[in-house]
This record gives sequence, structure tokens and C-alpha cells, in this order.
Amino acid sequence: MTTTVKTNTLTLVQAVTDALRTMLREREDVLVLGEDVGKNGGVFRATDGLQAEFGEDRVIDTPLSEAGFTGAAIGMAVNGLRPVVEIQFLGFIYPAYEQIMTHAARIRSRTLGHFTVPMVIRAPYGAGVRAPEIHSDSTEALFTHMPGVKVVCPSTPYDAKGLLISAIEDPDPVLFLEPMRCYRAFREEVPEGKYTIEIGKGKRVREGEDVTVIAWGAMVPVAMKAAEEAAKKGINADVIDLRTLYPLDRELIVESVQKTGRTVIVQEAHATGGVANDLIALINDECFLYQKAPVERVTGFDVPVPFFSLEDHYLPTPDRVLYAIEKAVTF
Amino acid sequence: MTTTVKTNTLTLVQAVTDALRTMLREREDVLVLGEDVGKNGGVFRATDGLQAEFGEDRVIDTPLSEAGFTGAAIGMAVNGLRPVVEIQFLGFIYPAYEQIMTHAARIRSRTLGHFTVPMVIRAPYGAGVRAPEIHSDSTEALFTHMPGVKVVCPSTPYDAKGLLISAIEDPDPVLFLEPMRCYRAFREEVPEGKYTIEIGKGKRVREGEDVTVIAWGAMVPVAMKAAEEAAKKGINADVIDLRTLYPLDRELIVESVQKTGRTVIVQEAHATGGVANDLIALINDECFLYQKAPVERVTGFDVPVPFFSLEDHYLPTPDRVLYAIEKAVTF
Amino acid sequence: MERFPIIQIIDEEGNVVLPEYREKLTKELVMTMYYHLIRTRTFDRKCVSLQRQGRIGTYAPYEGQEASQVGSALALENDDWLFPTYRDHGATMTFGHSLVRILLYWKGRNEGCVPPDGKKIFPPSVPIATQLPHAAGAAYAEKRKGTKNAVIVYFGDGATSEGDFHEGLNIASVFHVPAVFFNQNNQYAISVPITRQMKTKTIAQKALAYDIPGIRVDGNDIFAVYFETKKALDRARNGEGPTLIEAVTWRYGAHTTADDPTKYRDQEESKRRRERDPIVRVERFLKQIGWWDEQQIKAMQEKVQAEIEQAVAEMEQFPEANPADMFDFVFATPTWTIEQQKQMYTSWRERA
Amino acid sequence: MERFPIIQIIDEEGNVVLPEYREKLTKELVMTMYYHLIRTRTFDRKCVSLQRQGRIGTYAPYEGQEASQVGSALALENDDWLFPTYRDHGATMTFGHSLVRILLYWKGRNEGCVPPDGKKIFPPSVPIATQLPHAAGAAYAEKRKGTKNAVIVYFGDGATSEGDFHEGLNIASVFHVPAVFFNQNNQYAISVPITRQMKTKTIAQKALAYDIPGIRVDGNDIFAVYFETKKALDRARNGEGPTLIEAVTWRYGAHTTADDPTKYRDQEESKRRRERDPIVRVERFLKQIGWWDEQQIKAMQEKVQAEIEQAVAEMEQFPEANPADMFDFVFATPTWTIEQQKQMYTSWRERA
Ligand SMILES: Cc1ncc(C[n+]2csc(CCOP(=O)(O)OP(=O)(O)O)c2C)c(N)n1
Ligand SMILES: Cc1ncc(C[n+]2csc(CCOP(=O)(O)OP(=O)(O)O)c2C)c(N)n1
Ligand SMILES: [Mg+2]
Ligand SMILES: [Mg+2]
Repeated sequence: MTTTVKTNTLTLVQAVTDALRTMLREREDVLVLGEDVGKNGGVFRATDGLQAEFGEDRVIDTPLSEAGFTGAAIGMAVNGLRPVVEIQFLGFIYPAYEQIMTHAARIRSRTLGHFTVPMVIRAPYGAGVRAPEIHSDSTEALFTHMPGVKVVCPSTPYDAKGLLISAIEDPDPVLFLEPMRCYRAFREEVPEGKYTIEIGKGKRVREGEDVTVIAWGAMVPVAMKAAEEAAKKGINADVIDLRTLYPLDRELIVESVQKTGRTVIVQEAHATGGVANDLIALINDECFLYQKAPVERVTGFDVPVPFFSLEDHYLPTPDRVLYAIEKAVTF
Repeated sequence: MTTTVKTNTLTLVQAVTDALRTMLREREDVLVLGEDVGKNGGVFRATDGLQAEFGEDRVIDTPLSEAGFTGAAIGMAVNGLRPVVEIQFLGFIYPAYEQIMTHAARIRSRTLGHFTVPMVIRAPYGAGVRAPEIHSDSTEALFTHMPGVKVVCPSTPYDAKGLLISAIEDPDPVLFLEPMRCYRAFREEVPEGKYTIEIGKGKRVREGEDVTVIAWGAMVPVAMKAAEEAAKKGINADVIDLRTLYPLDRELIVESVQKTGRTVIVQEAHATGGVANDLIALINDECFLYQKAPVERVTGFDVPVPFFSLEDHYLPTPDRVLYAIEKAVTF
Repeated sequence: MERFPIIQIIDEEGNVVLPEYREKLTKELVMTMYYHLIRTRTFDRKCVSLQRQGRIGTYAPYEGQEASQVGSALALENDDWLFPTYRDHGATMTFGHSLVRILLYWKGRNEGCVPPDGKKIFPPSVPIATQLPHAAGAAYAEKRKGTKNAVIVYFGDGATSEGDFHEGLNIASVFHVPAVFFNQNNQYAISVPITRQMKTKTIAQKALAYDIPGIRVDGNDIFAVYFETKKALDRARNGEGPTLIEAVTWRYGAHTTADDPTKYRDQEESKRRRERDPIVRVERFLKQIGWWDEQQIKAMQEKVQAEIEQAVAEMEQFPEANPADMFDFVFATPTWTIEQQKQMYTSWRERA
Repeated sequence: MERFPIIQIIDEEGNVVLPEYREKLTKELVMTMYYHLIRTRTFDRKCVSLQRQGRIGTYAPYEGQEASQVGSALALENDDWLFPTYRDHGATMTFGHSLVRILLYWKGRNEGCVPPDGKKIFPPSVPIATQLPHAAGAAYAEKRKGTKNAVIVYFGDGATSEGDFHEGLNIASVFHVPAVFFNQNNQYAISVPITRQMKTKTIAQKALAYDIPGIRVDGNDIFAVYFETKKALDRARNGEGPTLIEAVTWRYGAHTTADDPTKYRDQEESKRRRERDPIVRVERFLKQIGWWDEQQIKAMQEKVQAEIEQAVAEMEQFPEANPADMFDFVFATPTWTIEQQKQMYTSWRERA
């Protein structure tokens, strides 16, 4: 027996819309809310057409009030709905930080599971699109250090759809980070209808033995480019797209690093306090005797994400990654 | 010639008051603001007597409004004052997170130094005093991952006073974390009047060659206790009190770890995303060839700081640290 | 102020000043109210004494605010939602929360956050004002489900200064949800008097910023509280949107048992305030009207005492907190880091 | 609404409807206003066209709001503070900001955040409403220093939904600081109309929640804006505390050049609104009163054009951004991590 699944060729942002539409159709309890998500379809068109299809009660334009509507979504989730909140840019999530930190993340443990918060917070993140200040933050680490929240960050249309559907079905709050730079960077075949990708599982996107390169979100294409360059120089990189930042895919990472003994991490965020350091800690714990070189990090700097005239200097580039790969391999 | 400096025997919280009083006397531009800091003298008495001495215009009871008064303090700092803001407990800083993240931390770089924010945010932090929920967070890592802010965390009365005075004189925003558990745990001779301790410098609080133990804030006494136990078993620990969490004291840490080759980090916060991982990253960068064992971490768990009936199970204890020391030494 | 006069049904002497309510004050209703008033007060005093004896942790007393809490909670229907603060266990116990669980809460136990089956009582919100948006959202969900359930959310005068107060009310008004925002203006936020908290003389007038009804009641008059809350809940159920109620009251004691009010206010004031005590007032009314029955009252008090002693005993016999709980309820399914940490900790403890 | 009527001095036909202002409208004042109106509009249009040509980045136009911005900025004294949003460069340039720097801002350059010497113009606040508390604090500092300086802070209708709006106003009212909270109600927050932003019909009435004056002006009437702002600033200087002003206006164009307003509103509406254009109105007034001098106006336009072309040329000749800046201005003295990263990056670039 063969089943044919129809697919569409979608960009990442279209895959997000497709996931939302799929779940709004599938479950009455799902709703979408945020600034400009209604008629406007979101400033990136991620919710395009959804209000027309599902009505103003399920695709809700909120007041400009991140703490308020995130808090309201918590109340909705506790009371039987599955809200998917859009934060217009990750840099505007900070007013909602208290709500996420003290409530979304803690209501289950606070009540020993009596009340729960099955909600998703979606946010475009990252630099490289010439946006104004604060529109370019990649502060995922503020949420991985927040027990009670999962953090997901896809880099491809296919993964975006499958992971967003998993996030919506997840019984706990999920922060879903969408790399703006990948929104329309390329298209991919994306199956119609519902499918899921397990949260907590990374993906090996290139097979190699010489060095492990770990990246997520908008850094995955950067890492891949570097890996291809490295291949020309005879260095074969094992490239991992993390996809989930909390919990990390321990097996995949450990297996790869134990194989190669050399690691390069590519992170858009500031070096200090970033997820890369969680990876280094994991490698310290599990791969100490396998390491042939110190872990190399290619990261954003310990400076505020600069205004866009300088953002290309802030962002890791394939060249910088390649340099780090060579350093790791020749140590 | 000898100079005699008068000293007083003070607790940590009294040393904080002493620092504030010293600076309010010394500089007209210094002011203190926050909830209950006036007549009440702060819920921990950290500002006791200050309003009586300096008046309601300089020691200001604010509305219950962390974003509002932190934002107002930013406006004051930009306009020539040196506000010292009290956040009643670190767990209540989250509503002010946006103000700190998008403004306090960025105004200097945003304006190429034209406007600056010489302000201090003081906050008691940490578990172990049987406080209600949210009163026990130790989320310093949310601020070390925030370029533009320094993070200071003393563990003794002497250091608290000297570091707070440095923080007030610092031209940039400083988050000053006060370990609640140490507020009245012991007394120490504290000089009268003004003296400073350099921000960014840790302190070796015990000399040893076998293993480096790194701690800060309320974990320093825990680490010391473990080190003393270890000594009885013939293990000599080099114990470092970090004192500043950003920027880290690279020289001190690297020198010690290169000497011992073995490291234990004691951290109250959750393991994932904590400052311990920054330390591991630093050790990875600078001590790779010196390491004789993986770095051991003794940390709070990846769970919300529990209600106080369970907080002792959450907090690192000397026993757990000792166990880690032995593990590091016998690897 | 003129626009927001304090609504009173009985005055301090126990006289009914709004005669149209006279017949609504049935004996059954008034005796029920009185029962809950003494029940909540007795419980509160017991808690303060338990704290002094070290049998529970830091505790937030509400003595003086019983009329506000009991009156509003009695106005609720069984299927309504209640979002309290840390000081509103007078309201939650009246609405049906378990005394044992309330005691456990103050003993640092998560069990204190679990309401009895079927009771929609949210855990107390510790971060000030954060519960207001939750209430707006929960009310939105009721509306979407097409029920007639309403939501009540409690908060203090200090809470009105937080952004979440504003955002919660604004969203509730725009979404036109069935929620009652019940403010207990006890005139202090720890040590900060309301005059340094806001420039306005009333909290009720802040409703004008959201174009919703703003009601100001004597929070020590349980009748006024009860009937005004009921009206607001009825409006909510009938699709007329949210209401802001300001109940003007006073806490006699400390902010919490860790607080020393002599630092910041004249203790005489709290003594004087006892003249307007919410319970004394009802007693005067009962006596005037001839419903005061010494025997019955005594029986009531004994019943309440016994119930509370029983709850204390249960609290103290409650099985010890299990460290595993700290790991097991973070997510529906623990992540590997949590699982690993749990195993490490458990085996470490077993070894030790 | 009745309590907050829209104050108008000239109507859409250019008639003075409040005769008591007639003599305050001196030729010098009106010509200055007109000059700034066409200067700001010309600049705005130039920016939109620069963006289309890819010579600057995403840009936030203010066409339609010039009377609000120019009128309020002209009411300031030289030593006052101005806290703008990303849409208020009409105000900042009128107050004395440099056109080159404003252009640089939209080119993604930090230099755009640096005001001319002595001008207290804060950088535009990108996170909505966050600048309101800053303004309250800066005003507190002026009060403490004993100056007569006031602070004006700009924000939109959408901003009123944020907690910082509320906290900023509350703190300003409690601290009684010399600040004017100037709201441009252009009736949209990107795509969200004011009817979904708030239930109230006016923003001015939100002042009642802080017991401060709330003023509602026709934001397309530069005279009304100017005189009401001046009054509010005078009150501030005289120790009478803050004022909330709502200037009712309209943006004709897109939210930013990245926005497509056809998605969410009828474009006819914006065309119709041109009937109430703030500039046309002054032109009508000038013509009626006989101050319209074709020659003079033409000279004015040419001057403005030349100034703007000059600024664009300077912007385009401005030295390229220096990557070192990104490292050098985070702290007064860079930390070792920043120093190390800078060195690594610099040497890496030199190698490449
Ligand atoms: C966000 C936040 N900031 C500070 C605190 C500390 N705190 C606890 S209660 C309280 C005062 C609350 O006053 P009010 O809202 O009037 O309620 P009341 O205690 O009088 O019932 C404060 C400042 C907190 N819990 N949350
Ligand atoms: C905290 C925050 N949330 C969201 C945004 C994204 N955003 C930019 S402008 C805007 C609308 C602002 O509307 P309004 O306050 O009316 O000002 P206007 O743009 O109309 O001048 C939004 C939602 C932001 N900049 N900051
Ligand atoms: Mg109060
Ligand atoms: Mg607007």
C-alpha cells in the first residue's frame, strides 16, 4: 500500500502559516493572538488569511500590550484553550518576561499539575534583515534558563511546520523562535495537513568525521556554507541543526562529539551566557576524554546587537566559522 | 606614619546601609529609590534611617511599579543623577526587565557615549530563608547575558560595602545582588567612610593546589565549608569568591585552574544557562591542556526554585560540594 | 470623589442606611455572612499564632478586611473563577477552598495551591498584579465557551501602580469579558500609604480610563460588598463586560508576620479603625433586629473552632514534602536534564 | 467625550473659531509655523523617496501629523527635554535636531541618536511606551536641580495600552514632575484601529486615572496644539505637575515603508482626510488674512529644499560606520571579553 501525501513548496514563514491553519482547523481550542495578526496577517504575513477563515474570536488582534496579552493567554490556557501568541519581534518579549517567568513556566509545578499552560509563544528573532534597533535580538538563552518552558528554533520550512504543530500539541509552554533571516530565504516541499517533529530532537544535516559543527536557526545555513568550504579543503564536518534549544538533544550531540573529538559552535547571540556554553558544559560532562581540541565558538559579540549599518560585523559568517573549523582541526 | 581607620562590626545588610549612607553624604547626586525604602527602611532594613537623614527627595518611596521606577531612574541617571534602585527581591525584577535590557544596558552604545546611565540596581536574591514563592530566585544569568550591565555579587560585609561604593561610582549600570542568606549570617570589621573594591576582581578565599572551587554570593560559605571538610581528607582546595559575575576575573580563574587542573563550580541557580557554564567555557578556552578532569558543577536543578518546604533539597550543600570535590580529584 | 461616593448599606452602628435593601437582608443570608466572618477571622488569628509558634512560615493576615473578602466571595456562583493574592484566603475559604490546603500553603507546600475538585480557585499570585491579565484571559475563555460563568480577581491598592493592572483592565474592557476586578484598598502597600501610591483620591475612578463601571464601596460593610459584587457579576454574566470595584478597608495588623508596622504608621490608627470593624457592625445589626441568639452564636463559634483545630491537626499530620515533586511537575514529561538531576540527587541522598 | 471636547483654534477652512486667539496669531509666529510645516513635510517625503531608492533603510513617515509635531515642538524652550518615538523626527528637527543625523538614524547609524550640542533630545524609543518613565525621571531630576526646565514626551495611541504608559503617568503624577505627555492619536497602531486598542472614546480621559489635566486637541490644528502645549509646559514649569495631551490626527501613509496599509484600511479614508490637512489649513488662513506672499513662500520652499538636499548629500558622504564603535561604547571602559572579541575580530578581518 502506498500513500501519497500532497506537498506544497513553501517558505519558512508560509510553513508557519500552514501549521497554524492546520491546527486552527483541527482543534477548536486553538486560537492565535497578538499585535496585527488579524486583518493585517502579521507584519511578516505569518497569519495571513487566518482571521478571514477563522474569525475575529479565534484570530485576535490584541492591544499593544505584551504583558497583558501574554498574561491573558495564560488565563486562556489554564481555562481550556490553546493560545498561540505572536510576539512581533523577540526584542519586544521583555515586557512579557515576568508573565512567562513567574507564571507560564511555573503554574504546572506550582500546582503539582492541577493547572497547566499549554500555550505557544511565537517570535521572529535575529539580525541580518536591516531592521531597526531592538528588532534583531537573539536572546533565546533568557528562556533556556527558565525551567518550565521549552525552546524550539527551526531553520527550515519542513521543520518549522512539524515543530510548530508539536508545540501547539505540547501540554506545556513552548517558546517558538522563527529566524527572520530564513523566513523567505528558500522554499522546500512541505506536506499538507498534519505531521509532527519531536521537540528535543536535533538533526544531522551533514555527515562527517573530522569536526562537529553545531548551529541553530539562522546560523544553520552559515554553518553549512562553512562546512562545504571546509570539505573543499578536505575537512569533513558533521553538522547538527539543534532545532530545540531546551531540552538539548543529548544523544545526537554526544555521539557526534565523541566521534569527531572536535567541536565548533555557531551562535548568533552574545558569547557570555549563550546556549553555546550549555553545549560546552554538556561536552565537558560527557565527552571529556574524547576531546582532541577545545571547543571553538563563533558567536555574536558581548555587545548589544548593533544598528544595522554594523550588523554584518556582529553576525557570524561562513568565513569566521571556517576559520574556527580549521583551528579546531589543527589544534 | 600610621593611619588608623575606625571600623565597625557589621552584618552584610548593615554594610550595605553603610555604603549607601557614605555615598549619600559624599555626593549630592546620589539618591535611593524603591518600594518601602523610606520610612520603613526597606523590608530588610537595608535603607534604615536614610530617609530621616537625607529627606524624602533623596530616599524615595516609589509606587509599586518596578518598570516605572526603574525607567524613571534611567531618566534621572541620563539627566545627571546617580540613582540607586532597590528591587525588593530579585524575583520581582522581571517587570523591569525590558527597561534594563533595552535601555539601561544600551543607552551608552546607542548614543556612542553621548547619554549614559550611571545607576545601580540592588536586589536581595536567593533561597534558604523560608520566604514565599518567587522570593528566592537566583537569576543572575539573565543579566550576565545582557551586554552593557555589570553584575556584582558580594558574599561578605567588607566586600559588600566596597563593591557597592564602586558600583555607585561606576559610570555604567550595575546590578548589585545581595545574598539574603548572608544578610545577617555573620559580622565583620568594616572600615568607616569610603573605600572601594574593584569591580571585575574575584578573591581567593582559601589557598590550595588540588582543586579549584569557584562560588559566589550565598554559595561561598557552602564552598568554604566543603573545602574545610575536604582538607580533613587531605584535599587542598583553592577557593575563589567571584564577587563579580560580569566581567569575570579571568586571570584569577585561569591561574587557579591551570594550577590545580581540577575544578568544581558551586552555583545556586539552575544548571542550564547558568554562570557556571560561562566559567566552563572560559576554562575550555584557556585551560584545555591543563585539565585533569571534567569540571564538576554543583548547582540548583533545572526546576523552578521550589516552595520553601523543599528549598533545602534544591540548594547546593557542603556535602554535595564535597562529593563533587572528591569526584574531581579522583577522576 | 463626588463621582464615586462610598456605597454603604449599614453604617458603623449597624443601622441600615439604604432602606431599599432592608428586605433583601434575610436572616439566612445575614447569618451565613456572620458565620463566614467569624470563621475567617478565627482562622486568620489562628494562623498568626501558628506562625509565632513556628508551626507555619511567614503569613499574611487580613484581619479587618473580612467583609470585603467574605462579601465578595459569597456573591460568586459555584462555577465562577477566583483569582486571589496571598492575602485573600479569607475569600478562597469562603468560596470553598480547603483550610488544610491554605495552611499547607503557608507551610511552604505546593499542595496549598491545589483547590478542591471542581473549584476554580487559582493559586495566590505573589508577583503583584500579574493575576489581572490571567483573569481577563480566563474570562475570555468562558465567553468563548458560551458559559454564564464569571471571573473575580482580587488585588490591593498597591497593585494599581503596576503595568499589569492597566493592561489587564484594558484588555478586559476591549474584549468585553465577564470579569470583576475587585480591589481591596486597605490603604497601604506594606509601608507605603495610598497617598504616595497614586495622586487620585479613589481607585474607582481609574475605571474611567477603560470606560467600564467603577464602584466604590465601604469594604467593611459586608452587605454593600455583597450586593455590589453580585450586581457586577450579573452584568458580567449578561454580557455587559467588566467592572472595577474598590472596597475601602483597612488591615489592622502587619503586612505579613515578617513586617513591623510600628516602623511606618501610628498604631493608634488601627485601634481607632476597630470602631468600624466589619464584624462588630453585623453584630450590632443582628442585635438591633433581634436575630442575635447567644446560644446559636456560641455553637457557631465552637463549630468554627473545631473545624480549624481539625484542619491544623491535618496540616501537621500531612505527609512530608517529597523531593521528587520538585522534579516531577515541571513538565508533563520531565526533560532529560531534570530526569538526570533527579536521579543524581536521589542516588546521592540514598548514598548519604 | 463631552468632558473632553476637541479644542480647535482654526477650522478646516482656515477660520479662527476661537476669536480670543486671533491676536496671538502674529504674522511672525504663523510664518514660523508654516515654515516648519513645509520643512517637515518636505523632509518626510524625501525620506520616503530615499528609502524607495534604497539610500536609507526602513522609514517611519509622519505625513499628516506635522501640526502635532511642529506645534508641540515650537512650544518648547531651548533647555527643555524631548523624548521622541521613531515617528517624531518632525518634532525633533523642529526643536533643533540635525537633519543629517536624522537621516543617519534611518541608515542604521548610531550617529543618528546623538543630538546637536546642548540639545536635550533623547534617541527615539523603539520599544513602545518605554520612554514615558524616562521622561518622568528626567523631569524629576530637573525638579531636584531646581531648574525651570520641562520635559515633553511623545507617544502614540497604541502606546497607551502598555504598562509603561500607566506606570510613567502614575509616577509623574505622584512625584508631581514638570512633564508633558504628548499623545499623537493617529488612530492606528500599525494595523490596529483605536477601537480595538481601547474601549474609551478618548485618550485624554485617561488623565482622570492620575488626577492630572487631560486635554484633547485637534492635532491637525497647529495653533491649538501650540497653545495647549505651551499652557501645559507653563503649568509644568510653575510646579503644577504633569499634563496629558491627546492630539487627534491621522497618518496618511504606511506605518513604515515596510508596511502595506491596503491590507487593513480603506485608502479612500486617507484621501478624504486630506481635506483636514494641517498645512492646507494654515495656507487657507494665510490667504484669508492676506499674509500669503507667493514670492516669500517660494523662497521658503527653495530654502527648505536646499537644506534637505544638502543634508542628504552630507549623509551620503558621511564616513562609513566603524566596526570598532560596536565594541567601544558598551561601557566607559570595555570589559576584557569585549576587548578580546574586538581584537580577535580586528585581527581576523586584517588577515582576511
Ligand atoms: C512585582 C512585585 N513587586 C514587589 C512585591 C513585594 N510586595 C509584596 S506585597 C507588596 C505590597 C502590596 O500592596 P497591595 O497591593 O496594596 O496589597 P496588600 O498587601 O495591601 O494586600 C509588595 C511590594 C511583589 N510581591 N511583587
Ligand atoms: C514593546 C513593543 N511592542 C511592539 C512593537 C512593534 N511596533 C512598532 S510600532 C507599533 C505600533 C505603535 O502604534 P502607536 O503607539 O499608535 O504609534 P504610531 O506608530 O501610530 O505612531 C508596534 C506594535 C514595539 N516597537 N515595541
Ligand atoms: Mg494594600
Ligand atoms: Mg498610532
